[in-house]
Order: sequence, then structure tokens, then C-alpha cells
Amino acid sequence: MIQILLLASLGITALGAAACSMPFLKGRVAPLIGGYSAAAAGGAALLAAILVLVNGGQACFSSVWQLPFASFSLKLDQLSAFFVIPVSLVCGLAGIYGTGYMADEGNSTGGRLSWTWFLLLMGSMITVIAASNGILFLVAWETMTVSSFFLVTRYHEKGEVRRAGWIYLTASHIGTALILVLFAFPGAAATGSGTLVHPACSHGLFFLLALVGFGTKAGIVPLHVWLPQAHPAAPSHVSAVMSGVMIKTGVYGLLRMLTCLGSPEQWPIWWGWVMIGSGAVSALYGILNALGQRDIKRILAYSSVENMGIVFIGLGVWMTGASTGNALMSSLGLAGALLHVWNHSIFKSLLFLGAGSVAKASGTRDIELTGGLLGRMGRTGLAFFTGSAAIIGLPPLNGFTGEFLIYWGAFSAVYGDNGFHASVSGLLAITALALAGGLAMICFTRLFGTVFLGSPRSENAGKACETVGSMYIPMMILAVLCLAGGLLAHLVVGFLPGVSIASGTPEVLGRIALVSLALPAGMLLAGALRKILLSGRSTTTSDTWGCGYILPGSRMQYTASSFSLPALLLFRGFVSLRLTTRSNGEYFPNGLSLKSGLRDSFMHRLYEPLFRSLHRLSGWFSGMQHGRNQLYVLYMAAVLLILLLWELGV
Amino acid sequence: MNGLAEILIMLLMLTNFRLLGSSRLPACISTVAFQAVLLGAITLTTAGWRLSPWVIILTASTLAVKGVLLPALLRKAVRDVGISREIQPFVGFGTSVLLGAVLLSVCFIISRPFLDSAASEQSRMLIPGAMFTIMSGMFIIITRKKALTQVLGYLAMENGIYAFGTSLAVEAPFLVEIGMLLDVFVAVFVMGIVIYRINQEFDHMDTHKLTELRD
Amino acid sequence: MIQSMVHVLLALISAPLLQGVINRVKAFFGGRRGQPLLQPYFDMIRLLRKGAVYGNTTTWIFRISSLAAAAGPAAILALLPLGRVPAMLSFNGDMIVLVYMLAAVRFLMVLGAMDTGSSFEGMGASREVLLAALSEVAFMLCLAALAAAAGSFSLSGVYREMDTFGPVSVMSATVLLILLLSENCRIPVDDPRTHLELTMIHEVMVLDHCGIDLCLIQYGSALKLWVFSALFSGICFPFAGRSLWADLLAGLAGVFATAVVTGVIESTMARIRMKRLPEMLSLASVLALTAFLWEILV
Amino acid sequence: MNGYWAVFLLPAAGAIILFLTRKNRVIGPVLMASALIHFAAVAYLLSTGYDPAAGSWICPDPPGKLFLAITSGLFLATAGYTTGFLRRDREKHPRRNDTNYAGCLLLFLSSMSLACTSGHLGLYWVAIEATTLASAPLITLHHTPRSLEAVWKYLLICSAGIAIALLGIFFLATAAGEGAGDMTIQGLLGNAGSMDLVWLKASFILLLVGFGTKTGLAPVHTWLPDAHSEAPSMVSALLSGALLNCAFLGILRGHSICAAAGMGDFSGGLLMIFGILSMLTAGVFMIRQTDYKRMLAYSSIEHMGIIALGTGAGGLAAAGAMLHTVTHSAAKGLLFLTAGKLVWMYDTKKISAVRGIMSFDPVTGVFWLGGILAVAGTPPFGVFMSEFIVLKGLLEKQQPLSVVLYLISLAFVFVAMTRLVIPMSFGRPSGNRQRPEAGKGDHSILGPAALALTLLTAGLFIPASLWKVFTRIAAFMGGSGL
Repeated sequence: MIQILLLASLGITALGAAACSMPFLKGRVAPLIGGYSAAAAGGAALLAAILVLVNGGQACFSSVWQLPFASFSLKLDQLSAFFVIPVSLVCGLAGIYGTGYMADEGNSTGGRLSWTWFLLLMGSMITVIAASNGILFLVAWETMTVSSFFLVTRYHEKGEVRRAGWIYLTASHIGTALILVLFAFPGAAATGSGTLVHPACSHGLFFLLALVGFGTKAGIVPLHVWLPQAHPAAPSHVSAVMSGVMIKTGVYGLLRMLTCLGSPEQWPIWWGWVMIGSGAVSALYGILNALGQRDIKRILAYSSVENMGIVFIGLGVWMTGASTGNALMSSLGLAGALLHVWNHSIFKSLLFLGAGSVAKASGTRDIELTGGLLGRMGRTGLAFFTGSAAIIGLPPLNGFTGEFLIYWGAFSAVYGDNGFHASVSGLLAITALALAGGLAMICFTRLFGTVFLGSPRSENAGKACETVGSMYIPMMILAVLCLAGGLLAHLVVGFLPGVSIASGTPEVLGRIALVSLALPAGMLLAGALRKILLSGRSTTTSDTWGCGYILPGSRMQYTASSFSLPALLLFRGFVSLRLTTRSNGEYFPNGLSLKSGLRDSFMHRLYEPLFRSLHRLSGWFSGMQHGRNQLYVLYMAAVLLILLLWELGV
Repeated sequence: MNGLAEILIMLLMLTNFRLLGSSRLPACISTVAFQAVLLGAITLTTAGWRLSPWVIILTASTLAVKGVLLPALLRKAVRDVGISREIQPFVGFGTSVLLGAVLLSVCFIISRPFLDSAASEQSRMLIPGAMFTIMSGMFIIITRKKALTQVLGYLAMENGIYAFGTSLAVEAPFLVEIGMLLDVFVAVFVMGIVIYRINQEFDHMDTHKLTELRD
Repeated sequence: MIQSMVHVLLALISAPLLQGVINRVKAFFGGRRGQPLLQPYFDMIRLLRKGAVYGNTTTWIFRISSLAAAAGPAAILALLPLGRVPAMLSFNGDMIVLVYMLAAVRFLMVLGAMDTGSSFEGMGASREVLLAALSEVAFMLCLAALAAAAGSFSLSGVYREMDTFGPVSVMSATVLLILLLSENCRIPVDDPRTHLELTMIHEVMVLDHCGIDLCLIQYGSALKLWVFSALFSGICFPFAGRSLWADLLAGLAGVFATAVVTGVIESTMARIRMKRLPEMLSLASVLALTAFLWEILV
Repeated sequence: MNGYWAVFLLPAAGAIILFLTRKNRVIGPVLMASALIHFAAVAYLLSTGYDPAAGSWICPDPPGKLFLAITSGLFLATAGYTTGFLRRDREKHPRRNDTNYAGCLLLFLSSMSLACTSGHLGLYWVAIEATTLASAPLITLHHTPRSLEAVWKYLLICSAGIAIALLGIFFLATAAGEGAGDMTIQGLLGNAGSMDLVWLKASFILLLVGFGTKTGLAPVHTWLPDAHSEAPSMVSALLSGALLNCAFLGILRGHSICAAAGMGDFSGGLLMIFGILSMLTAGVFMIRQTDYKRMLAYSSIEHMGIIALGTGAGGLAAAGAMLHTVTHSAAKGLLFLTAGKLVWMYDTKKISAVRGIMSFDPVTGVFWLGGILAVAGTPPFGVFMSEFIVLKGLLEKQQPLSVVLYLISLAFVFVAMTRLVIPMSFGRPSGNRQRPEAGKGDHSILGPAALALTLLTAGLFIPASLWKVFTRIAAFMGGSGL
């Protein structure tokens, strides 16, 4: 039954992709086919995954695939099912959202083809997660990259979109090269026997290869440079899918490889340290860069780097706990990380869909030109509000549950009397999470406040209008899921794969849900009290207090960059902040401008110099091809002589 | 019997020095023709017990092609192009000869391992001789500027390889030998056409100026 | 269990009294009689009788922010132990929930401030979230140190165990005091009585609130003061009475003693420069870190 | 006289017909006819598994048959394009007579077929020399200064290289000594055990450098970018896709003889060094490239490096390398034909002058970007499969250093190529020509489409029987004989 559902979903995506690429489709037919086939496929895969998760065990399907070392074998075990759920959910909802979002460019060839690529992306993601054969995994993995590349370069007229596409393609391809080595190990790509790979080399090297290979896709700091370039360039519903679930395939890949490395207890301690270290650095670096951006989707992309950092911290806590023999710490760390994967895919895709509606309504992605949209786009504003509250990790919503479990894992290392490693790594996890949480608060109050609150800063922000129904419903569903994730976490925590839950956890999560409900209840009570008291009295509106200034304008408002500048100045060491002030005229300048920008310091200090030196080096070498005939023959003679002398040992 | 072969091989080495030293094209062409004649003589002397009608016809055809036909073609090319001297090549003629001597010593060093396992006895002198001819052919290609001189260098290389082939190796089937001969002839013929076209296009024949295609 | 119910009720009733005590202590240091102890109650009752004026750019966010300011700390009271009196609801991880509930209230307050679209409120909001980010780190590290010292992950458990007056409790007490001063806009961090908008942090976020909203906000900040005083006094004055009732009384005394201590600090110290505030808070986190390492290594 | 004689005499006959008739009208039909018949003959001979008598001169060994199939398939794919190209090109110079050109093309095909099918090393040498001479005039269709320079370099360097290879063959004969019989491959393989090792080592080095020049392996590859970028596209497709394989056949046979004589790791080691050197050189030269046909030429050097690396490693990697010859020829044929279309559309070979192919002519855009992604090794296509198998083979042979260098150069080339190609295929079109009316009789779409199809199937569907062919070739190269 489950196999049929899974194959049905893959079939629908393939058929939909083929249908959308037909040249004769007229008008709005393509988005409709694309969107709703995505929804149908998502539903089928979701059902299959839930069935597997609920009644345990696994569902296998394998058929012969005429390719050396390959077999078309899918296996939906606990771990795969766990990751298929967010993929199918978010892709389905993004598909529906896309029908509204891409309505006006539906009939252009580019518009139609983008739906083909979208369905291919969805299908390949589900295949990657369900694949249990090396070659199938690799083929689906790269199809996922190529299809998302074509989606990223959808608006390829702009120069920086092309550059973003190139950076994205090369970064993921280099990551795949390392994953290639994982699968190419002798004895690897075991067909049909379930485990993808039997590592023949030392486990440490295998782990590092998997970490770097899949870390590139998950966007962990030194390898994250493509993420803030690629996600903003794609259409919003695609960046929701990419940021929401595609980077999760990196986490899935890493977990799948770890399952091949024997039981966690034997893992060396430094693995846990590497994970927590990279997670902490990614979290802090990601959120700090998100503070300085002006493009709404780039902020969300950097915050994805942060959340992936949090997931890696959770996994690090799991590994440290396992290798130091602290069962509670390891189970809580893994539970927190996996729950955060779910939660992040829900609220991140919600935020990206919201960003898409804002960009479509106000015609710009620069948050400094928006403002006061809550009045005109109430429903999107409400959904975005829920998303921002969830991403900061505030109690009633789902962001809190994942982080709480990781906190608990870290604290259990601290208050229990286990060794030095566990407690110090726990401490590092707590500090990173706390600081990242605080900075996330700055980042998302800045984002929500600048975009939705205050008065509009440009005239087309003033004329923004609410989005179409089909764009709003997916956001509402995701917002409700955020709330449900927060309140019903104790039901779900039992089904997390590979996690032996300590007895008290569901009961504690239930208590938390209760306490966090007290806040909205109290607010309702106070609101009712206020309503009763105000019933008789006059409630009027007047201008905001401007110290008596008679002409308050929208330029007087606090802008986004000024909101985050103090924080950025405090953390100047980590991020390459650029403050350029320009004034014409020495003593009586009639104009003064200050521009604050943030460059990605890894790109700026690490990758660009690397490429420049490679370019110079190849310049030095290409002198060899100087065109003079005689020297070419000299090369031949020289090679001949060298070989003869070297080989024959004359 | 092998005394004669020794002398012929020694003559072959001398022709190489003449090729390295002379700047006039017609002189070089005649040296290469003389080398071809020497080649034929060497094959006949070293053939010894394998003297069969086929071998004689083969040597005769080699002499005809390399001794007469190709030099005639090249002399006609020199007349058409009107350039008859190689002016200041990359390596001066005097130094070329000296380097030729160095090359000869290198050949002797290289051929030492081959000699102590040489199949037949009389090839004792032949291996260094042939190798020296090949090396001087390549030396001419590398150091000379004119295209025609480079063709001559190629021909000298071919002669050296033939010296190896016909005497040392077991004789290949007749058709293959003729095929090889035909290939060399057509190669030089096509090179001649290309040189003629280059001369028309660039109205000079210095290959070192042809450097438009580079990275 | 009844003692914790009584503690919550007492807290709800007598929270504004703490501010009264602080003002009287400052007046005493200034050689004045000062305003009556119940002055905060009179102000709140006066505000409750007023109508409401809202800014024309404000939306429903502005209206719910004042509600959250009151409801948040009230909800936190359920998690708050008073000395050895356990909290009404105590479970593993309630300390984390407490921190994040405070963050939720702060989130809504900041958004409410930005909704008015005024530059002063934006500035206040920006300063508020920056200081909050740093103080949250200090708070978490201090809780970690306490959890390590007491060996339990719930606040009530921690306060029950922390009966000795060792180095860890001294360091955590100082951190909690710094946090109290920075979270409740007391003198060294922020002056509650200043009228110059550019220098305020918390006060400027409530510039546009009036009437019932302002009353709710003042009541909320009073409750928050009570929460932090309870946390501080539990560590600073570890008094173990024979019965829970004695512990309850001792706790109350501790809370009011903290109010007096705050009053003394406010009247003796001047404000720290805005640029040096982050250094003070990072000092607090370093202190908490040393407390933690002391607990682990020693 | 066995069936394979027909395979190389047929195109020669076609060439003679063209030389005699000297009419432009005749070119199209003769070219297509000989291409089709040649393909049919090869298909028939290979499918029936026809094996001529052991001792005869013309009896191809397994790799020879594979390369013969690739050559005839590629020639058929480019034949359609050639007729269209020559007709379009004659619009500019109406009086020019192209029969010589087409004749040389057919001679080129016949010499390549002879090279693949020849069982005798000497005859193989004659055939390779004939391919050089036949393809030289093909490069200068327009007699521009650049193409003349390219031809001169091509002729001189290749002839010098092949002369050295001839020396290598004679060394091999002396190594085999008296009992070598008449230097057929089977003969040499038969008594490889008794060969004199010093002469054998020297002969392999000479063969490697000689035929390496023709295959375009690293230090001696210098003629390849000039020749392939100046020649018209269908000729460079044949040069890259078919000729490099035939030339590699010589090195392959030298390696198998060495392996049979127990010197397998000596020759394998040298092959791997040359392979990796070629891949790195290609990467280095591709970064600063400004001409997209030269970029494709360097990509050929890189892929021949992969094939050499795989063959040198042996076992599974050798099988992967043989699969790689097929997928590389298909990909390179597709790319060069599309490059031809780009040259026709944009009238320039400069990368910076070509923008927005996707929006200018979507079909060419899809072929171009798809081809580049394929040749750079993205999975759904065959090139990825062969590269993965070579990687797997390398790891099985415990060659960590070569694995690292292999991956670095692959990534290096991928980065360099996509950096050049993405701005070309996207953005606003800069082509000055109006949109070409696709498919107005010049069936130049059929060729690339067929190649793209083979590329895709090679990536997704290689039946076990076909895979057995490659493993059998690998076994042959492993020196265990037929």
C-alpha cells in the first residue's frame, strides 16, 4: 500500500513535469497543472510517510535498472519517512502558492518550463530521501541540483542572478564530488541490502567526507556561500522549497551515512566536537549576517544558515552524549535536532512565502522601501507574524520545542556529573543557542517591524494590496502547523526515528504547552477587561508623539539598517561591515551620504582571493601555449628524453 | 661484409653533421637525398641472408622516392618560393654542429643498454647512428625558422627511423612497407602544398612568426 | 502547594509596592520624605479611569503589546519559586521556559513600539533587543551554573538545594542582580524617571501608550521586578526555615530587602554610558561562565 | 580479403567517385550514402560477431571494434550536418568546388576505419599517418591565416609524433626478436612473455609519446586546441570524437602487450601520470579561455586524460574508460555541432560576444547547455556514469593520490566551464542575425539530437550485455589476451 502511494507520487511529479513542458499549453493552464500535481504528489507521499512512521517498520520497492551497479530500489524506513513528510508537505503547499504567484508569467516558455523543473525538483528530492541504492541516490541528488539551478536562473536577464546560478551550481557540484567518493568506496552502493554504503576506509575520513559533502548542501558556514546568493534569486515558492526542505536533504544524507558507521557509542569524541563547533559557528555567523542585509529573501537565506547551525548543534549534542555514555543527553540532542528540522521547514517556508507576497505586492525586495504593510495586507501580516515568532523560538509556537530539547540535552550534560567533554560541549551549545536566539530576536523584530509596521516608506509600498486566495491559504495552513507544532509536540516526540525517548519528555512537553497557553489566555483576559472598561469611554486616534515636531514624515522612522547597526558594530570582528561616508566639499559640504553594507566575509576573504590566485596561476601556466611551433616539438623531444633516461635508468 | 656497413653508418653520421652545419637549402636537400642512398646501401649490406627479390624491389623504390622524387619536389618548391638560405636560425650553424657532437655522445650513452641486449651482432654501430640521425632531424625542426628546413628535418628523422626499421627489424609484409613509403611521400607533398599556400598568404615562410593561435 | 498559591496571590497584589519601596529609599537618601508607598497603586487606578488614544499608524499589534506586557510576567509567576517555597508548576526545563516567556513579552513590546512609526520608539526598540540579546546569554549561563551546582534542572529544585553561601552562589547572585538592573530599567542601565527621549531604553518604548494600556504596562513591569527580585533573593538570602510558612515569610522579606538594595544602588550610582552597557553585560556572562567552570572543575 | 576490408574500402570508393565527378550537386547524396552504408556494414559485422581468420592483417581486436562503431556512428551523425554546412557555406563563395573537400572527408573516414580494423601494427601506423594527411586539408576550408597556421602545426607536430611512434613499433619488433612472426597483434601478444624487457620498455615509451601526441595527452597536446578550434565544426567533431580514440588505440595495444609481458604496472603507471597531467593542464588552460571552440578542445584533452587514467589503472577503471570513450565522443560530437551552429548564428568564436542563446534559439540553447552539463559530468548523462565507474575502479586499485587529483581536476574543469558557459546561454541575446528558421531542410538538427539521445541513454540504460562488452575489452587490456 505504501509502495503504491510512494510510486504514485513520483509518477505524478514525472507526468506533471512532462505535461508542463508541452509547448502548446495556453494561458494559465501550466501553473494550474504544475501547482496541483505538486499538491497531489505531496499528499500521496505525505500519506505514505505518515503510514510508515505510525506503524513502524519499513516499505521497500526495488526493480531492475539496466545500469552497472545500479538498481531502482526505494526504501521508506523510519528516517526516510521522517524526512519525506516536510518535503512533501512544503512542496505541495509551495505548488499551490506558486499557481497564484506565477499567474502573470504562466504562458511564457520560461514560466512553463519553471513548472517542469519544479516538479522534477520535488520528484528528485523524494527519490533522494527514499533511495537505497548508491547510483539512484547520486542521480537523484544531481537532478535535484540541476533542476534547482534552472529554477534559480529563472529570471536570468539580471547579471547577479546568472552569477548566483553559477556559484550555486559549482558549490553543489563540488559537494557532490565528495559524496561521489563516499559511494565509490569498494563494497559501497550495496544494492538492495538497505544500507547504502559499507565504508572500506577509516571511519574518521568517511565522516569528514560526509560532513563536508553534505554540509555544502546543508549550508554549514565555510561552505554556505552559495545559499544567500541562490535562494533570493529563485522565485519565492522555489526558494521556500529550497530553503525549507532542500537543505534538509543534506542533513538526511549525513544521518544516513552515520547510520552506516556502526553504533553511536563507538564514535570518537572529536566528531561531536566538530559538529557542535561547526553548528555554533554557522548559527552565529548566519544570524549576524542576516542582521545586515536589506534584501528580504537574503535575510531569510542567512537565517536558514543559522537554523542549520542549530540542527548541527543538536546533532553534536547527540554525538557527544553517545560517545561519553550519557544516554539522556544523546536521545534529547537527536530528538531536538530532528524536531527542529521539521519545525524549521514549516516556519521557514512560511516566511519565504510571506516574503514572496510582500515582494509581489510592494514590487521590491528591499525592506527599506517597504513599511506599514500590516494595515493593507492584514492576512499575510498575521501569517508572517506567526512565522517570525516561531523562528525566534517563542513558547507557544513550534520553534521553541526543538530548541528546548537541545537545551535540555545540553543542560543534562551540565547538571549530571559526567566528564569534562560532555559538560564543556554542553556549555558551548548553550552559549551558542542563547546568543543565536537573542540575535534572531533582533533580526526578526527588525524584519517584521520594518516591513509590516510603521508608515509606508515608498509610494508603491503604500499602494500594496492583499494577495490572491491561493497564495494565502498555504500560508495559513503553515501558520496553523506552527501553532500545532508548538502545542502538540508531546504527541509527535514518540515517533522520532532512532530516538529512545526518556520517560519524562512527553509529559514535560505537555506541561510546557500548558504554561505557554497561559500567555495568550492572560492576554485575552486583559483584553476583555480593557474592552469592558473602554466601552463607555472615547477612543480616538491622533499622530504619534514626535516631540512636538509638526510635520512627521515616514523618513523619520527607524530604518532597518539603523535598527541593527549597534549590534553589528558590537560584533564587527565576525562580519565584514563596510561603512562608507561620502561628503562633497571639505568645509561646507552640501551633501553627506552614509552607506552601510555587509559583505559575506567568507566569500570576500576566502573564496574570491582563492579564485583570483587560481586565475593568476593559470595565466602563468598558459604561457606554455605561446604558439611557437618549434617549442612544441621541443616539448615532445624533452618528454621523450626525460622518460627514456628515467625509465631505463641509463 | 660488416666492415662496409660500418663505413656506410659512419658516412650517415657525417651527412647529419653536414645537414646541421649548412645554411643553403639546396645543399641540405642533396644531403638528405644522399642519406636516402646510404639507407638503401645499408639495407642491402645488412640484409645478408634475407636477400630476396622483394627486398631488392623495396630498396629500389625507397631509393627512387627518397633519393630522386622528393628532392626534385623540394628543389622545385625552393625555386617557386625563391628563398634559398636559412638566415640566422635560433641556434647558429657553428653551435649546431657542436651541439650535434653532444647529441652524438648522448646517443652513445642511450644506446648502451640496448647494445648489450642487441639481437643481431652487426647492429652494434647502427643503433647509435640511426638514433643520431633521428635526433639531428628533430634538432633541425626545433632550431630552424624556415618551414622548408623543418620539412627537411622531418625527412632526416624519417631516414633515421628507416635505418632502424629495414635493417634491425624483421621485414614487414611488402604492402606495409610500400604503405609507409607512400605515407612519407604524401606527407612531404601535403607539407609542400601548405608551405606554398603559407608563402602566398604571409609572403614569408618563417614559422616562428606564425603565433596568432595562442592562449 | 498552598504556600505557592499564596505566594502568587501576594505577588499579584503587592508587586507595585516594590516600586513604592524603591522610591521611598531613594527619597530617604535624598533627604526627602518621598511619595507615599502606595503611590504606584494610585497612578494605576487613575489610569484605569481614562479613555484611550491610539496613533493613526498603529495596528492590532500595538493593542496586544500592552496586554502581553501584563499577561507575560503574570504567567511566569506560576513557574517562580520563592526561596525554598516551590513554584506552582515545576518541571524539568522550567528555567528555559521562563527565559523564553520573557523573550516573548519583549518581542511583542518591541513590535508594539515599532508599530507607532516614531524614531524614538524605534531607537528604544533597537537598544532593547541588543541588551536583551546579551543579557539572555548571561541569564542562560547563570542558570547553567546554578543547575550544575544544584544538580537539578528545575528552578524549584535549584532553589531548594542552594542553601549554602558558597562562591558559586555569590557569583550567580551578582549576575542575577546585574540582570535585574538591566531588565527592569533601573539606574545603572536606564533611568526610569528621565524625560529626554533620546536617553531612554524601556521608557521610550511606551511613549505612545496611555490610559489602560499604560496601566497594564506599569503593572507588568512591577510583576517583572517581583520575578527578578524573587530569583535574586532566593540565591542571595538562603534562609531555611522549619516550615514552608516560615520559608514563605522569609522569601517575602527577601524580596522587599532586594527592593531596598535596588533603591540603595539607584541612589548611589550614576548611569553607565550607553556604549559601555554591552561591556557590563558581557562582564555578567563572563562571571556566570567562571561560576560554571568553578562548579565543573573544582 | 574478409568483411572488414569492405569497411574501409567503401568510403575510399566514395571519395574516388567525388574526385572524378567534380560536381557540387553530387556531394550531398554521395556523402550520406557512404555514411549510411558504412554504418550498416559496421553494424552488421559487429552484430553477427564476424571474426576474420587469426593471422590476417585486417582483424580488429575488441577495442578496435568499439572504436570503429564510435567512428561510424559519429560520422553518420555529422554527415547530415556537413551537407547542410557546405551548402550554406557555398552561398558565400558560389564558384568554390567542394568535391575535393568532401573527398578528403571520406578518405579521412576510410583511414580511420583502417586504423580501427588493422590487426598489424605497421598497417595501423600507415592508417594513422593517412588520417593525419587526410584531415590536414579539412582544417583549412576557408584558407584564413589562422587555419593555415593551425594546419601547419597540426601536420608538423603530428607527423613528428607519429614518426617517433614508428620507431616505437620497430623497437617492439626487435624486442619480439626472431620469433615475432609478422608483427600482428595476436602474434605479439602470443609471445609477449619472451620479449626483451629493455627494448619493450623503450618501445612503450616511444609509442606513448608518439601516439600520445596524436591523442592529445598533456605535455604534447599543443597542436590540438589550434587544430580543433580552427577546423569547421563537423571536422573538429570527428577529430575530437573519433580520431583521438583511434590514435589512443596504439597506446592501448602497447599497454596490453606490456601487460602480457608482465610490465603492466610500468606502462599503467606512465599512462596514469600522463592522464592526470592532461586533466590538470586542461583545467588550467580552460580558466582563461576566451574562445568557446578552444574550450571544447581543452575539454577533449581532459577527457582523453580520464581515458588514459582509467586504462592505466586497469580492471574496473579500464572498463569505465572504455565506456567513457563512447560517452565522450557522443558529448563532444553534440557540442561541436552546436558550436558550429553558434558560429553561424553569432559570426564569432569569442565567448564574450555570445549572449542569451536560450532566448535567441531555445533548441540550440538546450543542446548547448545540456551538452556542457553532460560533458562536465552531471548525472543523468552518460559521462557521469563512466567517470563514476573510473572513480570506483581507482578506489578499488587503492590509488588515493590519483583519486584526489582526479576529483580536483574534475571540479576545476566544471568550475571553469560553467563560468564561461552560463553567461553565454542566459541573459539578453546579442546575436545580430535574425532568428534562424529552424529546420528549413538543413536537417542539422538530426545529428545533435541523435547524439544527445545516445548520451542520455548511456547515462540511464546500459544493458548487462552491453556492459559485458566493456568488461571484455578491459580484460583484453589486462593482458590476458582475447
